[in-house]
Amino acid sequence: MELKELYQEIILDHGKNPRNFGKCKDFTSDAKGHNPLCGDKVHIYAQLDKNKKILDLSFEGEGCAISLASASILTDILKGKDFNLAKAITDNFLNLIKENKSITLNSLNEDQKTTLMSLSGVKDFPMRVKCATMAWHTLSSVLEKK
Amino acid sequence: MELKELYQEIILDHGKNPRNFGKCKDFTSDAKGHNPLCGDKVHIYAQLDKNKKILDLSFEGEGCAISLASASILTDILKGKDFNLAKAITDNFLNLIKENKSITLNSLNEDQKTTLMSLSGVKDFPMRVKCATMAWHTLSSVLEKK
Amino acid sequence: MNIDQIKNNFPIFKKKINNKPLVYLDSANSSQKPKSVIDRMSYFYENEFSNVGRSVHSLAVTATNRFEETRDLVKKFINAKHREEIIFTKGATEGINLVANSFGEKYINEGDEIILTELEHHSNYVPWHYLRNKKKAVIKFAKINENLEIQIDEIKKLITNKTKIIAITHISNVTGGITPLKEIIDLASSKKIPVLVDGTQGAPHLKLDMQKLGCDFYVISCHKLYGPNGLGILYGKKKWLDEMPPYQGGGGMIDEVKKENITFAESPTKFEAGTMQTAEVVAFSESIKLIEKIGLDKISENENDVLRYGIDKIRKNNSINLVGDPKNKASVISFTLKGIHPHDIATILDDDGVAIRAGHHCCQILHEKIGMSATARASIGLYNTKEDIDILINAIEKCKKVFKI
Amino acid sequence: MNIDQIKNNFPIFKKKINNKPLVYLDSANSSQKPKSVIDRMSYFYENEFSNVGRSVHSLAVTATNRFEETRDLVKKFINAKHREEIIFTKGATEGINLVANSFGEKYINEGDEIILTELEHHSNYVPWHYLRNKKKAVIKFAKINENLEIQIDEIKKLITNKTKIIAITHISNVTGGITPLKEIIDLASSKKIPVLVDGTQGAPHLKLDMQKLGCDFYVISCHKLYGPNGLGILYGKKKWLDEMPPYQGGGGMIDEVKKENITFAESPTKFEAGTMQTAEVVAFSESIKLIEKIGLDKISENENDVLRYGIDKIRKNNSINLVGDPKNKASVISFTLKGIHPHDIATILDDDGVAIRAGHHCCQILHEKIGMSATARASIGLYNTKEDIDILINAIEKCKKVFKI
Ligand SMILES: Cc1ncc(COP(=O)(O)O)c(C=O)c1O
Ligand SMILES: Cc1ncc(COP(=O)(O)O)c(C=O)c1O
Repeated sequence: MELKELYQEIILDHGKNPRNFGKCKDFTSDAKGHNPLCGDKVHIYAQLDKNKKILDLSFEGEGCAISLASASILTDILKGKDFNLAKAITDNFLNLIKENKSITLNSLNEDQKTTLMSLSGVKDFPMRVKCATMAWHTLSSVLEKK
Repeated sequence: MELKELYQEIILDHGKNPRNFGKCKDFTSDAKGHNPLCGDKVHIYAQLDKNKKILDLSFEGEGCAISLASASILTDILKGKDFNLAKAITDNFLNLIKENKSITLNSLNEDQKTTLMSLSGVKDFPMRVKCATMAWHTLSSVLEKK
Repeated sequence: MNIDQIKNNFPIFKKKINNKPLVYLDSANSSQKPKSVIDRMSYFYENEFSNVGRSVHSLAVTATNRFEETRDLVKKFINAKHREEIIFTKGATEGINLVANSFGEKYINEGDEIILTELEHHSNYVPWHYLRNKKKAVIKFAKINENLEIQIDEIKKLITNKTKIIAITHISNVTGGITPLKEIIDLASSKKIPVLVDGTQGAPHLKLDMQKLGCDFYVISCHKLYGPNGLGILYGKKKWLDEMPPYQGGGGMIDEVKKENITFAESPTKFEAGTMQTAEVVAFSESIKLIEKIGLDKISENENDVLRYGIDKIRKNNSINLVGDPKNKASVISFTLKGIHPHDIATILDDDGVAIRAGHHCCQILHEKIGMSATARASIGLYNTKEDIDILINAIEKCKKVFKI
Repeated sequence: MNIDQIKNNFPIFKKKINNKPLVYLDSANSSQKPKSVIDRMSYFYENEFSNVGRSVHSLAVTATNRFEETRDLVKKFINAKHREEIIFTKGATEGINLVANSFGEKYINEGDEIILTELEHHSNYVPWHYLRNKKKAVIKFAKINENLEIQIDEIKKLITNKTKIIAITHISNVTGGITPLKEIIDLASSKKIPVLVDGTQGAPHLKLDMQKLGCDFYVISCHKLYGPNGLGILYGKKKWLDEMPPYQGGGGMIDEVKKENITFAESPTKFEAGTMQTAEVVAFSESIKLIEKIGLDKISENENDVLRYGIDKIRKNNSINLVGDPKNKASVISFTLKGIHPHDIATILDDDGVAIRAGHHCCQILHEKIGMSATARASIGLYNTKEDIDILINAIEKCKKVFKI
């Protein structure tokens, strides 16, 4: 369990300066996530078009560095993707964190992969796994609501 | 803990052939006792006169040898006594069983003392103390009701 | 299977009772605990203890994992479909209170009917009695036959379109009779009536499979399953638990708390208010492991051998009367002796180191029916042998001597 | 008093966390257990175990005696007037649920008012919320001041002739603030309003005297008092317990059970349904013995030393913000760091073996009021030293390094 694996530069950066924070304009679907045990909250907004594409994506929320960074990275990576791909990336990410499987998708560029992988340090901190996954579970609700 | 101290000849006799069993004629006061954990029951009937004397005394009930013998001995000994004496004997008996004090009353004859003392074997069987004392507690209620 | 080896796992059997080896025939009351369970609890407190689910430090992580792993073990042990169907309670009693309260609150209204049987333990009656009073509901008792068996026809007779739940024991703690559960549950399902099974006496002796059995609720007391005191399990079908309101309120079971209103977490968290008995839960995993190591089939095979041996001996003994004669039975022998009250029997047996229970066994309805205020009960656990039965019978003979009968 | 000696009684301190000695500052969540408690539980299961109050054999007698002796010990420990005023529960949460349910059932009706404070733990709010819904009662929250202190004037303001109970914490689990209980209870008594005290955080730090304090109900969690999990104590004045209906229904708490009706035993039996957590009760006697051996005055003297030392150090450290500043306080230091979320603090502290809690501590009303969704909390138990505080402060400094602040 290495602390610096958990709090990598990328995480700290996304935690302090979350991307896509706030309500995106003309959002068509949204959902909330909440971890009652610690109080972390996330609210994801998405503008979805009829061709099953995520036109815009943003979030509001409060919580630890991990949960903010996770939501920030999610919006950054999935904005502009279409549903099925977003779903596949989400599954891939959850498998990475929960089942320790490796990321297989080559739809992500190296930069995005590195960013996503920076969240994987959480694997060794079981009590923090929920912090990293909450936004992703919430995104699934957003897409299902559509 | 000697079994034969508990099941003395006198106890077995009173258990098998309880004296004063049934409702006594013209009873003026009665009370019930119940041990919900084991199901033992006793119902004591007394004919009391205005001069604070127990003219007649009887009981009904079901339970183990100890509880039947105890009720039987109680009615046998206290019938005809006046209230205060009955109360004193009851206290004496409860002190004997619960606090291991010795019987001091010389209002009882030797025979009665022996009979009463035969119940004292219960001291070494804590779970059976209630069997021996229930009738006596119930008698207190009968006398208080007057 | 070598019983002596199994018995060696239970430290209490090293103890002498009135200078005699302990013959423990009171497992239906509470079973003795194997060393692995006792040691697991100590180990937990000495090495892993922390409150569960609340903190993020290492001890809390370990404790939470151990706790939740046990939930998974229990799920497998009773073959539930979802881990969220497993709720830890204080005991079977709390489990039934939870259902009567929460299910009752939501689904039972004035005039609705609850079916119990005359064999039920007070734990499976008093909570429904509260509900009867609160909701003006009706309780109907299915009659048992002369062998003191539950009969499906008697239940069938009582079912109306107002029947909202059937609450029934798996094994009687007085007769040992095994309820024909599958048939009753199938009947009830066909009429869409949920069934709660009081499995307190069932779980220690019968292999459980919730998905096959198909009951809606099943309650267990871990202390009768060679586990710690103060712990029970409530199994409930997810579809009910999702809809039922919470029971006790407190920390850990909420979603969001405001001054005006409160929303709640999902099952099982919703039903586990306040700090749980973590050490007990963790240690219970060792009970399951022991049972699975020996095998429930082997356990019940041996118990049935001892039971049949005991029943045969008693039948041959004219002075002992068996209470109840169910065809299909497990573990329990209740009996009386003419002229000797069960309490006196228990005291005299104790003098020989034999521990049995005397009384109404929390089944007053049954005892009223059979016209006895008390019976004596010997009950068999995985550590009992035919020798125990021999000692029991000898001690019973001694009762007659003491009473000069 | 030599803390090292005391610490030696707690086996867990032999353990290393992430290769560092354990610095346990999470006792307000749950305290660690001394060896005497752990061993008492094992000894009980290995030598004395049987179900309590139900059988008449020797083991049952021993177990019942040990169980009831502990009730006497608790009575003395909190100076209750009668042993019947001591009820064993699953925890403080169950204690409050019991009172809200049973007292509420009988004495609280539509429009009646319940006074709580903004400092209450969810355990002392959710059960009253149920009652609010069930009975259409009203809950009023007494406002706390800027130091996050409960003030008697705010309570006074809320009292009307519809006030049926005041339920209030003894010590806040977030600020450590000690409630001016005596004044509040005297005020309430003068208006004949009963008071329930949530003593979960009070009992481990303050000497209790129920007769002097004069409250009507007082709840305790034994697991925060160096005792086993899954056990709590409800103290209630006899006059209430005699009148209140039972709570859970089951074995052991009845008087007579018939098909049409049920009558109940007296307190405490009436409130102890089903098989109790005997081993935990018996082992808890060792917690009391340890506390009395050291002396609660000495315990709190040392805890206060450590607390003051910690608060001073934190005040001198510009980057740490204290949460709440009650004049009269015990054991608890809640704090935040600018730019670092409490969860991250807890994780980083854990890397140095320091166990604290982060979150809303089951006090969402309070956290909403102060506009924070979470705080970090260090809480002090009888085994903590000033050295622990030094390690804590160093670890907090490390947080800033990890976050490059
Ligand atoms: C058939 C049955 N149901 C319920 C119970 C209650 O179990 P517990 O006391 O463990 O809650 C018992 C045990 O006494 C029992 O035998
Ligand atoms: C102030 C306060 N009240 C009530 C509780 C609930 O105690 P338990 O979870 O042991 O039932 C706690 C502990 O979390 C507490 O700190």
